[in-house]
Amino acid sequence: MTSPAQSTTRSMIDITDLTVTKGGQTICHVANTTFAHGSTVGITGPNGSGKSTLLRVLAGIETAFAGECVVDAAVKDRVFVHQSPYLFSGTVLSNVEYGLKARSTSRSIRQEQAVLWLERFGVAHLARRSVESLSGGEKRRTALARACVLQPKLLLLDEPLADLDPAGIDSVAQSLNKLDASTILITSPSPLPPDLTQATISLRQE
Amino acid sequence: MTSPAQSTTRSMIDITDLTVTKGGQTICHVANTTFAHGSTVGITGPNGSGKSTLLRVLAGIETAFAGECVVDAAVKDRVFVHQSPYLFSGTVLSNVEYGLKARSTSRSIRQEQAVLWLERFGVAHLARRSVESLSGGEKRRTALARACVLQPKLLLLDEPLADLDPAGIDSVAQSLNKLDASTILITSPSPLPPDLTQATISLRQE
Amino acid sequence: MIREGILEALQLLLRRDASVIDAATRSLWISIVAVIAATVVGISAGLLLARKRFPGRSLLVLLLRVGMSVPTVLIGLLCYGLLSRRGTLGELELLYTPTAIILGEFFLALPIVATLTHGAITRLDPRAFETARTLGAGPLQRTVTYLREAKLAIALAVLTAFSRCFTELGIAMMVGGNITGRTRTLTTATALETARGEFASGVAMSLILLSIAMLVTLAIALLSREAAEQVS
Amino acid sequence: MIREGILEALQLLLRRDASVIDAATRSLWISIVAVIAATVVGISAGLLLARKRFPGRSLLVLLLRVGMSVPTVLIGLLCYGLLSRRGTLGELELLYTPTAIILGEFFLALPIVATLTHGAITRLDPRAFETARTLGAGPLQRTVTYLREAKLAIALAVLTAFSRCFTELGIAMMVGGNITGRTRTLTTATALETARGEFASGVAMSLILLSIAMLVTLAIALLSREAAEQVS
Amino acid sequence: SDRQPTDGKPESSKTAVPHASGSSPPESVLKVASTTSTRDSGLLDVLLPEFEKANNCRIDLIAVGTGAALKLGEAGDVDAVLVHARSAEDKFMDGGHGIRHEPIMHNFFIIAGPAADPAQAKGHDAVSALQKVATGEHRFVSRGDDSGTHKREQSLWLKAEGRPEWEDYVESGQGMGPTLIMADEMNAYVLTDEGTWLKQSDKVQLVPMVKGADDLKNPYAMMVVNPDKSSAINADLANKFSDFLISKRAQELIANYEIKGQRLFHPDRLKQETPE
Ligand SMILES: Nc1ncnc2c1ncn2[C@@H]1O[C@H](COP(=O)(O)OP(=O)(O)OP(=O)(O)O)[C@@H](O)[C@H]1O
Ligand SMILES: Nc1ncnc2c1ncn2[C@@H]1O[C@H](COP(=O)(O)OP(=O)(O)OP(=O)(O)O)[C@@H](O)[C@H]1O
Ligand SMILES: [Mg+2]
Ligand SMILES: [Mg+2]
Repeated sequence: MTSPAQSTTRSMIDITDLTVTKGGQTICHVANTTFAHGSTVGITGPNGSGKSTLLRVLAGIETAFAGECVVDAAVKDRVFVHQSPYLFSGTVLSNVEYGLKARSTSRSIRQEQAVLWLERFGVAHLARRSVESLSGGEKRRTALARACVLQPKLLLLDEPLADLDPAGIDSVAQSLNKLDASTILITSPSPLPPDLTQATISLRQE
Repeated sequence: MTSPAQSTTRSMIDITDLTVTKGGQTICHVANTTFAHGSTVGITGPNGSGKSTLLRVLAGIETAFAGECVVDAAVKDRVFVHQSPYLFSGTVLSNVEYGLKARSTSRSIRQEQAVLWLERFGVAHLARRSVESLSGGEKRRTALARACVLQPKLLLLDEPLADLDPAGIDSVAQSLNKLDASTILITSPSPLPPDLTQATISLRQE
Repeated sequence: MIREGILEALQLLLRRDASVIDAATRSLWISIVAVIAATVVGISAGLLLARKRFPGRSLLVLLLRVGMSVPTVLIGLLCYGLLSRRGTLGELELLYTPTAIILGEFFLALPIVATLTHGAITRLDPRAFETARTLGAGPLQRTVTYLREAKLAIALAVLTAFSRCFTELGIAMMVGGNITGRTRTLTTATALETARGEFASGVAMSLILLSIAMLVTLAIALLSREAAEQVS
Repeated sequence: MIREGILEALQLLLRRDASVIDAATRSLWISIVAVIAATVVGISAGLLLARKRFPGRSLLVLLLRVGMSVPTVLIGLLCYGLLSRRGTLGELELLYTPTAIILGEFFLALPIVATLTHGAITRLDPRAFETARTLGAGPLQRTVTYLREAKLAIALAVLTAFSRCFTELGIAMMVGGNITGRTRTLTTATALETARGEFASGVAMSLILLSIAMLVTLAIALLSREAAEQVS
Repeated sequence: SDRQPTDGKPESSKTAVPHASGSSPPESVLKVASTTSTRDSGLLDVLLPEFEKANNCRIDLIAVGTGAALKLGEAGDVDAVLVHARSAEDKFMDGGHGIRHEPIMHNFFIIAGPAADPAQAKGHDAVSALQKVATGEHRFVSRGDDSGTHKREQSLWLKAEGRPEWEDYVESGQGMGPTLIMADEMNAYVLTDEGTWLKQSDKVQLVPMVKGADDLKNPYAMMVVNPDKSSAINADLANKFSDFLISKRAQELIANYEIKGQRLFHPDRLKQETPE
């Protein structure tokens, strides 16, 4: 990841001919694309078109790729939410506090923030529950709250709407609106609700 | 599960005031409901309304419930697909053959059938791939093929469309059409495509 | 001492010292037989305790865990009590035979395999059990599935048990008797050399034991990998 | 013999036999210190080998696995060579002290903890690592997270190592010396009683050892459960 | 400790008559329990093959602690016992566990100690040497395992009017080999049997202090286990083995057995030739 050409009006993400190859096959290809700071962009494409792979590259998790990919945020300022989120064993609250702990937020603020975001996603009543007993949608909401509470510069959400009910989708839209400073990428195999994103790019099966 | 009242024109599923309680809370409640043989029924309801729980009761996995629930199929004739499917380590093909092996299907028929259903779900080209490297949608398709290939009397699909692209949703619709003899229940947190189901029941958050 | 030990080990191996090869072979097959038996019983027990609910289950789990702390001297003593001519099984005349050592090592390995297998199966994703059941797998197919899903942990359990048996001394001494050419193993030979003050020879014996252990470790790693590919 | 052993064990415990309590206490604290040290080093090694990629990593994993097969007599011999008056560390005058036993048992426990921890961490869901990283957890928080996610397996690793140390004989004999009142442990006491032909007393000593092991097993089970709740 | 009269039917052996047809006749087996120091002397490696060959049999030698060896005999798990602990042997015979008790040979215990001899024990007899060690509270390593050697140490202390308690009196609870090593590491005095001493003397820095005195005599004996204990006891062969051990041939082998150029045992049944 080299430094971008024009540093004054640079974009959050600058992709030049990004290609990821696994097992001899190109599994993700993105031609020249930029994502502006603060934008919320949808990434659609059929199953297996490389959406998750793209997000993993942008998150800094997947590092084996060809082409260029410049991200204007340190890896620690990017947060990625898995397509099928992984919750640490413990309570819902402890999960949402996890990243805040890493950022040495004080205990009281941590809890306050965590509960606030759990409320926004409609699962504050589950704060003390052990994650094992959550329903699919409740797990998703917890994972989203755990990411959003960090208000990262770059938020990478892999199919966040997959198992949410309409109210949940609404809560995502409203929550993301609160993250003015963040650039947000949202994948989906089917078209996203138009009010959620400002733009959408499409991946094609290679 | 007692034997049904009218054995001649009995329905596949007869539910009388089914209630599941966990941690002191009712997590799933269904008043008197019947599902006819051969019908495909949608079950919708918000996150946490008990959709998965209902399917688990019907599958015979969850056995702690109050009320009555009569299913006109042995437990071994009911197949349940998790909301987040679990694939056994190995190849896609070995997963789809799994249930056929359990039914002592001959090797050649097993493979033929498995490939056929993988084709129907559009993932026949992945047959030899190890499941770890699949994308979310590819995993889902594999799990659905693994269940459908058994052509069970009762097929319980927990949010099967969650991470499928439009083509994938189409393949589900067409595949389920091939299962004439099966009664199929499909959950979803949001309304299902109308051509997929003949009827829909709604659960409410308790 | 170490350098001398290595040299002596090499010498013994190069000139194919008959008594060393005899002890090494015996050590190996005794442990393998004991561990195979313990693996069969221990994996079954571990699976059962992880999957079936019955009264007294957690007590059994606890007992098996404590069972890992049964010293070999005690197993040796108890087996002696059993196999002695005054004991219950005295008539079988098994005392001071390799069979007696196998019996003792079986009891040594059993709680290790059972406890670690139980742990491995318990840690599996509960959906694995539900999926196997809903797809109609019978007891055998289910068992194979669970073992495959936990194969690394179970291979480690078997390896741990093997290491324990292959290096144990108390049982081999007590019920084997360390009889030259009959029940002498690499560890009793090591102990013998050590007691005689022949430290370099003791080190040599142990090094030979270690090189065999290395081969077995590799074999278990390969076997568990292959088993994974075959059953699928 | 068993019945007599149980009776004698009870008698020894009831009249709080000084030499038995002395040996039991020593056995316990020696193993605990050794296992704690091995746990710290072994868990770190296991984590490192599971998470970091560097040349020679798989060789190290293999060596640690083989390390589980180092017989206690060999560890005893090597430690003796090190601590003997003529050895490298002879000046420390550690031979025939509890410290010497701790040193030996540390090497006995280390490969067990490291191998089983490595296995446990390797088996974790890869998303666990990715999630911890993407949420910005530093090395310490990540470590705590991974250990918590693998806590049952790691508790079993520690228990296995403890059982091994608590019941081992070769090291305690060789570098401890089984000196009355100074380095005698429950296992060396068992061995002594056995050599004297006092089989029932041997059984009694082992039974006392076992009852302590039972308490430790329970303690580890509780601790690992509590640790899980605290760190969260 | 008297000899029972059962020892006199050496000809009735089933082992002497191998099965006619079988290619490998079933070997008859003699199980002998001995003390570890006896085994470690290496003498049995010379004696046993000789007997095995002559009688077409096999001897399983089980070397354990003195107490354990006697217990194995009491339990009937072995056919013969070879130990050096006179009082324990008497008890064994009095208890009816043995039918025959044959003194075979003897050698001597040695009191060894650091070359500097801080207790100035050298040149004294065993009892006063021990007294000097005790009064000076010098380091002494005792086996403390009720073995023949330990029992002898205790009887010496009795003659020395009891053993005072002192800090540096260490009980190893181990066999002779490890105990000798421990004494060497600790620069301590120790009572050892001659066999172990000769085997290991070049590895230790200790030197002999008291040697060859009468109260350090170390007699070895063979006992045949009472066959009433179990039908599986091979008393015939055990008797034959006893006969062999006191035979001229075996006694000569014993007399000529050397470690590092030194004779180790004095046969008891070769009167005219026994030196001393
Ligand atoms: N190691 C691998 N070898 C071969 N193909 C791989 C490997 N890893 C991933 N793939 C393939 O890469 C493709 C892209 O995967 P990715 O997870 O990015 O898809 P996706 O767009 O997120 O799909 P979905 O909508 O199903 O989540 C998939 O077809 C997957 O099978
Ligand atoms: N052990 C438990 N204790 C308390 N509540 C529980 C327990 N197990 C499950 N629940 C709750 O039961 C409710 C129903 O769960 P279920 O998984 O059936 O919901 P669902 O309708 O499938 O939701 P989703 O659309 O999110 O998948 C959830 O709110 C869940 O948190
Ligand atoms: Mg994806
Ligand atoms: Mg659900």
